[in-house]
Amino acid sequence: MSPTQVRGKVVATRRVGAYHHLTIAAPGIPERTRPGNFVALAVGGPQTSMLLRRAFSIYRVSEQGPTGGTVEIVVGVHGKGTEWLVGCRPGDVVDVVGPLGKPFALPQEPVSCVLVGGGYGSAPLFMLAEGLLARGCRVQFVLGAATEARLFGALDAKRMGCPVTVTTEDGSAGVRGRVTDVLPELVRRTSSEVLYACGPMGMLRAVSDVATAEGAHSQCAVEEAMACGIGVCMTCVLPVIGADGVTRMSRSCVDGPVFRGTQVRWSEVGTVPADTLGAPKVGVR
Amino acid sequence: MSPTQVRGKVVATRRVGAYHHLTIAAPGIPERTRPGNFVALAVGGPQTSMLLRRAFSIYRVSEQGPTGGTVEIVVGVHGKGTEWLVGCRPGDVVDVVGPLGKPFALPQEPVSCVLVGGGYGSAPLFMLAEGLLARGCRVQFVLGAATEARLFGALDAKRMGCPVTVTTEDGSAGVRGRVTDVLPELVRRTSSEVLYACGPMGMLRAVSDVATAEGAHSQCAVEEAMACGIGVCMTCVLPVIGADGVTRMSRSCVDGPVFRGTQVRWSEVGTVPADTLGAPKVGVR
Amino acid sequence: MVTLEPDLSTQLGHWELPNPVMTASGCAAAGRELADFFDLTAIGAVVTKSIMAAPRSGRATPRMAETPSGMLNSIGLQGPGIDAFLANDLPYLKNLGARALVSIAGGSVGEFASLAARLAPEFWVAAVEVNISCPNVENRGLVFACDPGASSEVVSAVRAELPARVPVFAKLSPDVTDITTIARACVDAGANGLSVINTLLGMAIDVDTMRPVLAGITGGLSGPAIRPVAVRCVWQVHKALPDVPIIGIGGIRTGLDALEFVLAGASAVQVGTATFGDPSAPVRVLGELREALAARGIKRLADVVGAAHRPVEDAR
Amino acid sequence: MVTLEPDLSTQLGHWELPNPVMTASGCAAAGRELADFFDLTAIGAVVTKSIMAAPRSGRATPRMAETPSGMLNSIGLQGPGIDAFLANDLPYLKNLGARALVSIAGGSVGEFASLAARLAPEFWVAAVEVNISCPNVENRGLVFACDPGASSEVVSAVRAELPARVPVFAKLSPDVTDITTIARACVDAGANGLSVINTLLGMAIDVDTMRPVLAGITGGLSGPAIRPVAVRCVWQVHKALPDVPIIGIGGIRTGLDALEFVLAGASAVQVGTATFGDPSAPVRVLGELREALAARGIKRLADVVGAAHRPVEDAR
Ligand SMILES: Cc1cc2nc3c(=O)[nH]c(=O)nc-3n(C[C@H](O)[C@H](O)[C@H](O)COP(=O)(O)OP(=O)(O)OC[C@H]3O[C@@H](n4cnc5c(N)ncnc54)[C@H](O)[C@@H]3O)c2cc1C
Ligand SMILES: Cc1cc2nc3c(=O)[nH]c(=O)nc-3n(C[C@H](O)[C@H](O)[C@H](O)COP(=O)(O)OP(=O)(O)OC[C@H]3O[C@@H](n4cnc5c(N)ncnc54)[C@H](O)[C@@H]3O)c2cc1C
Ligand SMILES: Cc1cc2nc3c(=O)[nH]c(=O)nc-3n(C[C@H](O)[C@H](O)[C@H](O)COP(=O)(O)O)c2cc1C
Ligand SMILES: Cc1cc2nc3c(=O)[nH]c(=O)nc-3n(C[C@H](O)[C@H](O)[C@H](O)COP(=O)(O)O)c2cc1C
Ligand code: FES
Ligand code: FES
Repeated sequence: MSPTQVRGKVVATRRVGAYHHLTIAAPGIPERTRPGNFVALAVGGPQTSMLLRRAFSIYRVSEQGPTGGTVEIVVGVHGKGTEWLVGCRPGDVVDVVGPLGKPFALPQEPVSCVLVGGGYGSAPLFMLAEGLLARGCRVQFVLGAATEARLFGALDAKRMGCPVTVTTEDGSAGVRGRVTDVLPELVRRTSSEVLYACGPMGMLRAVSDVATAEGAHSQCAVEEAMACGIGVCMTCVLPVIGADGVTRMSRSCVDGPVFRGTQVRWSEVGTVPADTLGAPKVGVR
Repeated sequence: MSPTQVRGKVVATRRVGAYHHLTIAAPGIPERTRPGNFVALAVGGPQTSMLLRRAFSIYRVSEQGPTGGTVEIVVGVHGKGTEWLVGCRPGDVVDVVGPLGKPFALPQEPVSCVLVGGGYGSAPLFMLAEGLLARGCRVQFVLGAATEARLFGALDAKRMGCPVTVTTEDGSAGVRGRVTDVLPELVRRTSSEVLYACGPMGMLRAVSDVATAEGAHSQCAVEEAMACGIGVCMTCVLPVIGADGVTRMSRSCVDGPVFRGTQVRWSEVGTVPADTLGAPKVGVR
Repeated sequence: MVTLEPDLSTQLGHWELPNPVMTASGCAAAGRELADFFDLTAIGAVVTKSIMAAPRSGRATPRMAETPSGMLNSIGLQGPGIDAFLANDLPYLKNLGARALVSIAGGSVGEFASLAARLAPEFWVAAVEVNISCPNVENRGLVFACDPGASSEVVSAVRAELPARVPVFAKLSPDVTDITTIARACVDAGANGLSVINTLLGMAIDVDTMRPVLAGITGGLSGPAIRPVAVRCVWQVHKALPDVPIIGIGGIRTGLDALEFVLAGASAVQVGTATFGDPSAPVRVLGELREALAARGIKRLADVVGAAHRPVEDAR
Repeated sequence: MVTLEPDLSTQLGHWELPNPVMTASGCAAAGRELADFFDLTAIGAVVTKSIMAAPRSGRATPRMAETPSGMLNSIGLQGPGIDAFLANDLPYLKNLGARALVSIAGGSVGEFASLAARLAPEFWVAAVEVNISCPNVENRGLVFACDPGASSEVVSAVRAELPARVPVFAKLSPDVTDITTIARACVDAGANGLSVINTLLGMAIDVDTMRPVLAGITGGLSGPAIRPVAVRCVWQVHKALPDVPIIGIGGIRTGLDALEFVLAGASAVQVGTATFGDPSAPVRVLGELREALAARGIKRLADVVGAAHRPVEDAR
């Protein structure tokens, strides 16, 4: 569905652990949103020195509301733009472009799925779970983070009646360790056929590897630094193998952020693999 | 008195006609302030694209207050910085440098004085009037503006028990016309010996001319675009005749903003008069 | 009194455009993605990402860094190559009826010439922009735009391959001691107009990794940060070559910014980086420019091209 | 674990400084005004406004325009002339015990030489910075810094007049095709170090009056907007001349900005325009730099000068 640009208005802000949950009235966006889409927000106000938008996975949408449809996002403070964003107060104006990107692909059959979220990466998984449940899929969550404050959504998952496994690297909640420590066993036990993942690159790669090893599909939502979010700048690329078997530097904002795990050349993200279409010849610059 | 830099906090904002009256807690500044001093405020917040401070005459100060000493200014929206400033809410932080500049010189004798303000230019005149009254001077005000909304302080003047003549160019309040239409007669009638003025350049020049014609002194507070406000950048200069009779490009932020009317080469402001110290030789660049 | 709509049409040599606002090369891909946000036929022209002869992967990531009021990019001219571009990308603009200014880039004079030759039969292409800010592989990677001789060679080669009706714009780099020397060389070589300016060479270092932020080490600086440099370049070029049409580029974000370039001597403008922050920027700038002219009682855009150069009648 | 205070001392050739942060020429007058805001002896050095032989009125106003994350200035080197400077201004810094880096400017090689000769007896002056971004009145107003020959002549003339113990820094302009050529010419002529960079030539046009904003038409662009260009220049010069001490200048506003320049190859930095927005910027930057080093476990500033040039041990 094609994106739109709206002058959004902050409706509510709320702290959730280490994150900030923002609800923004952004009419026109909710009805077009599919799970895995993201929004790009202008930050800093009219005289800001920050020119570029910031991308956030859509956590929830609501098509109605006193102020029109709303979009909800979960923001971790990273740098100056997110710092500004979490300082917004209800009533403040935030320009929103969305929904952007390719959403998660849903299975045709009512299969069993594992949804893996790392940190705020779990945000888009709950809309996805709703979609999967509506198709009769079985859904289980694995939510991981460095520490309990950086976990997001365990309650949402429980509220949906889905089994949740939590891992934290410091053991402050759930199993001490990483999501991939518990994943293979869970996939096998639940005979899951699709793994969905959103989180840091290392996690995505590991989930993709587990899927391959267990004979499952994987759908991974990547996070690459983006300047435009709409496909015109070519900054957000990573090496992706096409249907024709050829590797191209693909734009994660329009060709992604969701890719099949097997499409992405995980170990070469950040480089241009030598066999990429149009790669510089060795020794030539 | 040497200036200081403090993290101020907006205490109150209030619309007054076309202007905004801001009260800022800025401990350390009130006790150093003399009438005619100004403050320089940082605008736009941490990630702003606006690098330079904005200068405002000090309208009032109060050495005590629940939040420490406060400074009051009167802001007319001019461009993006003042736009930002008047959007501040109580509690917002504003970095303040002040008090800056040379204050108005007070007469040794209890003479009669006329205080002439144009638009928000009248802001610094009320502290000045207090000082003059305390010395036993007689004080009368002439306040002018393009239109009634752009008048400032007529009530303050009345509250101080001083006679006030108001002029507006459109006749929406007081006498239709300019301050200088009423000034010569008033100076004569009150046998005033000093004219104090703050407002647009054209007005200052006219006040200075009236003073000369009437055999009075004049003290004019100029307003030149400033980058630093503290004397280090050399952007705020105008041609001023020194005690030695030599014209120099003087910094209005530290050598002013108050000058004796006879010191300033009013008709040549914006140029470098040929006889200025170090002026380029004609034909040489 | 009735406020008349200002006449925004503009003339770039023999190329007439209904209005002066374009996208900038590399900031609009080949146009299609922006069609979600505005009507591409509403603006003066769509400028496509510089295309090269062969497909190109571009550089490794990170390819960008945000800087104060600007950004650095080091894309490395990623693109599908001229064949795929003509087959898959350009027809979209043609079918839509948008005016296309096609940007070409090469590593050698020959590559530029062959790109121009491929475009020659595309009779509907409105104009060609020659991106000479590329390293010349045949001369130690020296950027063409930094040398009047190399710039001249590229421009004449391109000019020779294209029919006279297709105007050729040479896009200048600000990273030179004297931009008017390069401008003159390009015009003498047959350029019908000049695109002023490309990005400034810049770089950023990550204070945590202690390495350059960009995989390409240096990158091109764009955005409002560079606007004063771009306005100065347009001013200098217009002053040196008052009859040569100029497309002003660099940090344009609002209609007033566009007007600043027009007053400096530009007959048209391109909106680049601002599109990343606001995907409808080109059409918004056009609307704001129209309003700015109307508010100033300017009836024809053409009347104020270079107006800031006119002698002041009276000193104040 | 005890966090040790990082060692901020730095060595610029044979000039040793307790810390690397200085004011920038033209952004601190002759120091006195800033003493209201911080202790001038706390920073590495106070760099004075470029002084010329005779008193100079400077240009007409307006002399400045704020631009996105930057500003334009066209002061025209206003100053009292070397005699009054030595009599009235410089003694203040001497009496305070501050380290002074005196900047000189001239319209001819002879003027530079005579300024240096006047400074030679001021044994306490720590160093001299040669502002070669001035028009050469003897050569059609061509800026010295744009020509390696002219730059070289100025530097050798200055070097010849000063005792060997006084280091001479040549201040480079970024407005050149290849800054390393000018850098090399200055070093070959005897410069002990390089100040990189001066402002970029820019301009702004008032969209209401339709005239250039600055009375001087063009002006120098400074502030964070130009930082990526400045970092690139420092990087290029350090790469070309790894043994030459560099003072990094351009858009430094925070300690992390300063660190960026150090990593690019600067042994010291100057804080210019940021001082206008924050009069205590130089000393704040120093404090932030100290913290940044401590937070990264860097014990000695000198250990990370140019660190971003080191080959990457392991690709990720
Ligand atoms: C598809 C997608 C979905 C995302 N979803 C979320 C989310 O749900 N919650 C959340 O907290 N964060 C999310 N992020 C990351 C978020 O966009 C960055 O944290 C944010 O842009 C950082 O901005 P900043 O100004 O705080 O940091 P700065 O470092 O100051 O940003 C500077 C520039 O780099 C870009 N940038 C820096 N880091 C990233 C990054 N990790 N990803 C993309 N751009 C980056 C910024 O957009 C900006 O242009 C997502 C990113 C992408 C690409
Ligand atoms: C000594 C002094 C006292 C002043 N007192 C008052 C006052 O009491 N109330 C009030 O409303 N205004 C006052 N001004 C004017 C006020 O400083 C400007 O209106 C304000 O700086 C404009 O900022 P801006 O961002 O809105 O405009 P912009 O045009 O965006 O400002 C751009 C830049 O130009 C400078 N600038 C522009 N116009 C002026 C100007 N007229 N004077 C100085 N700098 C300017 C700004 O400081 C800024 O650096 C005073 C100015 C001076 C010098
Ligand atoms: C991400 C990006 C990619 C660019 N790619 C090209 C390009 O392929 N060809 C070209 O001539 N200019 C390219 N440019 C330069 C722009 O066309 C423009 O000249 C420059 O960015 C200044 O304008 P702006 O400040 O409006 O962006 C690119 C700029 C950016 C930011
Ligand atoms: C108002 C102003 C005046 C300046 N005057 C001089 C000068 O006299 N001599 C000089 O070498 N540089 C001068 N500069 C340049 C600065 O020293 C510095 O090189 C430049 O501004 C970049 O640094 P910044 O971005 O930190 O300001 C001046 C800069 C400004 C803003
Ligand atoms: S972010 Fe611009 S193309 Fe993806
Ligand atoms: S404003 Fe900087 S010297 Fe006056």
